[in-house]
Amino acid sequence: MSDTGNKEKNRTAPRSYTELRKDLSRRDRSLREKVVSLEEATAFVRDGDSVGIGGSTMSRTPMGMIWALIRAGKKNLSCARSIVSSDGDLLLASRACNHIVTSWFSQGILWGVSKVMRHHIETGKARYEEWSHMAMGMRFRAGAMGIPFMPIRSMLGSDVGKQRPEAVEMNCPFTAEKLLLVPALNPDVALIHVQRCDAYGNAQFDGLQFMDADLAMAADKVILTTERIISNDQIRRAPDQTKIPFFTVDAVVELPFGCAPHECYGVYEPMMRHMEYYVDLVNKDPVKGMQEYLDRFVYGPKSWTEFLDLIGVEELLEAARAGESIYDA
Amino acid sequence: MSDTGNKEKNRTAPRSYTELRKDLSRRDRSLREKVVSLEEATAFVRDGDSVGIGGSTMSRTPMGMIWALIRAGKKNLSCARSIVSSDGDLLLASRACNHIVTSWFSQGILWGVSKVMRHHIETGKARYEEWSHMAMGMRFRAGAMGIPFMPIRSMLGSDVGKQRPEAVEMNCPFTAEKLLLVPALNPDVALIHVQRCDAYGNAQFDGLQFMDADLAMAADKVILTTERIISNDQIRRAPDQTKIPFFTVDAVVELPFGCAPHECYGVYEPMMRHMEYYVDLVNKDPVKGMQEYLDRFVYGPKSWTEFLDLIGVEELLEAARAGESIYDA
Amino acid sequence: MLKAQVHTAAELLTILSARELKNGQVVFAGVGIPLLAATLAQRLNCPSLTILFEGGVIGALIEPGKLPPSTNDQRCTMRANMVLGSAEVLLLLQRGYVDVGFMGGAQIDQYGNLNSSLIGDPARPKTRLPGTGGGNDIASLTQMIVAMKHEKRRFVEHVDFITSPGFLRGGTTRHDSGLVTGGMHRVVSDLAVFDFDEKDRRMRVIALNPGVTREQVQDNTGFKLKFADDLGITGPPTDQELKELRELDPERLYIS
Amino acid sequence: MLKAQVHTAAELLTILSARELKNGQVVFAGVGIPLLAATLAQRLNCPSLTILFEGGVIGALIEPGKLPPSTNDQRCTMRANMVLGSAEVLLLLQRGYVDVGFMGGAQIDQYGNLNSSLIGDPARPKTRLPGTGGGNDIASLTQMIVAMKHEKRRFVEHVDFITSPGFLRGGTTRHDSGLVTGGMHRVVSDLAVFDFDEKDRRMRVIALNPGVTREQVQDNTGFKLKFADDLGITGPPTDQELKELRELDPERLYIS
Repeated sequence: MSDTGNKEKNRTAPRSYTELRKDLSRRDRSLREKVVSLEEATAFVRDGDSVGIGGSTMSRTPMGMIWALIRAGKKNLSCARSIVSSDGDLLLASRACNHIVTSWFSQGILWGVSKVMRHHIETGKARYEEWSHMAMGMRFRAGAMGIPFMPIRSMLGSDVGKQRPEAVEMNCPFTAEKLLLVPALNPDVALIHVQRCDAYGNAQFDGLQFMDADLAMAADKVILTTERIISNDQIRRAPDQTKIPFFTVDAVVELPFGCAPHECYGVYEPMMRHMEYYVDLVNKDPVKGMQEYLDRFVYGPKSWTEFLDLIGVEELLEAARAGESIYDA
Repeated sequence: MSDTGNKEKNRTAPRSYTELRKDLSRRDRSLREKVVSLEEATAFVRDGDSVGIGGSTMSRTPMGMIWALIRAGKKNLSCARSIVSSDGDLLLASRACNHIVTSWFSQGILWGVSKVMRHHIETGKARYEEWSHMAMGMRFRAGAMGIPFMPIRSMLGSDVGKQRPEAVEMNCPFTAEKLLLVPALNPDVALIHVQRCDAYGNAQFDGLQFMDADLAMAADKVILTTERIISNDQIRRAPDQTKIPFFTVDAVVELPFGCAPHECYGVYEPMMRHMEYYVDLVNKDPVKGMQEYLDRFVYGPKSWTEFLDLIGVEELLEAARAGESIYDA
Repeated sequence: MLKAQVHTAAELLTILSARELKNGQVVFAGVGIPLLAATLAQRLNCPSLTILFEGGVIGALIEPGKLPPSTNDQRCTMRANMVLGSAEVLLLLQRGYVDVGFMGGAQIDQYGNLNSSLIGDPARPKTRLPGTGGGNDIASLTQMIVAMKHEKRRFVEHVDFITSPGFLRGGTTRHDSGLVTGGMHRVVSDLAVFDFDEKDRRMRVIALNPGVTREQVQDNTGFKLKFADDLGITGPPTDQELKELRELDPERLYIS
Repeated sequence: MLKAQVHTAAELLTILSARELKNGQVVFAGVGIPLLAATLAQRLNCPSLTILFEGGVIGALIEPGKLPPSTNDQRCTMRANMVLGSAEVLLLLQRGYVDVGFMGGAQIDQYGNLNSSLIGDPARPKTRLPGTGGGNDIASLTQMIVAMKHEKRRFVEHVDFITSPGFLRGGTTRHDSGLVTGGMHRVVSDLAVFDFDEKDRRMRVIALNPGVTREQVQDNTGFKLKFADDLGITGPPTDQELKELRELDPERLYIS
């Protein structure tokens, strides 16, 4: 156990600046096309990688990419996300991931505690590393900024803080106050879904931003999935709308409804009937119910489009109608 | 001298968190209309205040507000801005300001060194506190985030760093690397010019962002000048374009051409003929030339509009035509 | 008037917590009853109440019947004044722009500490709960109002795990740990309204809900309660409060 | 070919510095000759060169004849891939996304330190210059190319004030001070091209510009220069280089 503990603690320690710079200097940052298929994109993730996941809860979750990684048989990933929803269930149950770094993990507030999450954590099959929501953000931000930590003023005093020896208390040299230094999080790879980007990876996303811009900047590699690929000309017409610059990005996958059954701001709301069916199935029996879902909806379909077929056009259209309503105001 | 030194050093020390929170808790953060005249807005600045100035160089400079503060006879201000252009000349020459905190101070790269700046600094009439450009940004950012410092990796080794005992070197508790901690900058008041905001102070600005969002969050008070006031409904139709939330703002002034003779992104480019006239006049004789400019263009006009009259409609229109061309691409 | 008294415990909780908010405040609201109560207050007598959501929303105006499933969904942004990053909105707490943090809770102790993380050994919990979310940040950085169902197993002497800090072990322990600001301001349950003693920082009943006795509250609480000298009685929900509330949640997602 | 040789010192400087850039690189360019040289390289043989400006611009495509008066003006953003905050674009240097920092300089010393701050006592300077801007950040955090007019008063043994760090006092002093990355890569002047010795970190001539002798370079330099064993001679500006350059700056703002 202590062995694993050390290994896992090392996962959390920030890299030295020399290493961080060396790792980045090796990356090809030239302006070049990066469009690949969903299946090809899975090659950018290796077993055991730390993976940063964009969006939050049921919003802009890169579900299609997660789905593809599970199908590709990835193992022992350490997955970090601000707030984890059913994406986390799938990652744990498929054994793609054995370590979740987040502030909150359940399918959604409407459904109580995820039985799938409970099963995996309580039986020790996987580890849940808990940070406060702001601490998650500050860890990505420190990673994005190329600094080894960020000082924060929460997590002090609480047991959330006590469980995280990876963070260090300090007395401020200016004010003599107590601060908590949370270590930078520079994931091996980030998965981010956006409304639109160009073939180079210049990404623009609308509405809720979550931590995605910092995550992209912090990661060693970025895989973008996107509702649609637009021309570089379109990007250059409104450069102040670009949130992720191309040189952080390694792969671009065009994937309509790429967050299904979660939502993509302004494009579709969550597919709530599918979500309710899912939660009901897996929480009734977090092992068999989950396996049934994986077999039928993850391993079963030949393609992402076939998975969408299983959700059904009616629910997709309904979700899209609701999603677009954000612009009715 | 050491007395002043201490006083000025104290200006730079970050406030304790208890003080910072107390100062903020006193502010009225309710949703309320804040529209005042340019003259009324000057009441929000007291002699001796530290003043954060938005924009950079000749871009989105809150020139109208600076002009009004000089006319109101403000004294001993400590002015902090990422990069200072002719706004700094005016502030020093009028004796409104005796302390400039910035990374670069001259009228513009085209015109060499500002003789006005040289005159005031070299004769000891005012002090130039130099930080690197990134350090300026990180000081505002720490202030915006409610933390006492930000770690950075520049300014080490150089004389810029050696001249700033207000910053503290530290060995990183995670990586044992050397870092520089730059102190938070929470100005008493920020002056920011935007393309549009509502009567509550919800501000949206296009194009170059500079450090304005952080500056607004860091300051104890914010005075917004704006090309035009739009309805709150318009703000609420595109809330993801809002960059400054209303509760940071204390006064809103509608002031078309409020950056003249500098530029406002997408609205007008700098009025270069006026700038060239200005630079020529003041650098020829940084005392008398400057006084002539102040008398004629700052103290002389009855109103901001009368100042614009002195620039002349032809140059205003030309600048506006050029400014809008950013959207021709 | 008689009609008004026919209400659920959740409705009472929502209405009483709404009353704790003041016009002009900036409130950071969790999903469920806090979101509902803040929106209710906004529609009743706090038109300039500003509601923040963890997903990255300032000045939300929730539409009746369109309650969002979480504070991270697009429905939270409808007609907001600003949509921003989730780290950014949490940083507003740290900077000090927020007057009140407003959360629900599953388990609270005599010092106002909340547990939403786990029961048992943290390394291998007996029951793993969802976790802090922004709860720890909100509770660490601002004055808190907590709305809770009153049950003995929820009001415990010591929580298994302090997810969101109240006054920790009472007295000055919160301040000593580096949390120099904020703290538990009010707890609202379906039985009573509570504050915390200024010295020892233990929970104290300041008002009983209509028809509730001291004994009832104590019997349903897992630790010895203090009662304020000037113990009050909360006014029952008014017709208008109930009408507005039911319009907000016509599907009774949170109020049944 | 003869025509090509009629050029100004500034034109030579721009063309030679442009040649130091490689296709696919990310270059952080200052205003004036760096901006011009980076744009020239982009139009000649580095179509996928990405230019960053301090004002907050990624992937600028400067239009011929529309040179911006600073890197903080809207003209810098025309047809860019991204416009972002100025702190953000500087942080790209710190994170490591930038291959080359490209600046002009007023005064440089044998270790590649640049002064743009002041001459005399820092507390009461004899001559106060504009200051670092992003210069200190760029020089601290990435590999540098500096383009300078070659004069004895500009190439000095020790600068009065180190604004933008080169190798500080030589040897490992840069690394020891905490600057573990970056450093001076090339200096391009109108007389020669320089690198820095790998051991003692002193400036070294690696190529003489066409028609320039060793003695000329040494005579115009305020410290003893090293010369590379395999000292080269830079190729003269080509017709195409001059043609493209003159199209970019038809008003000859920077090249006269």
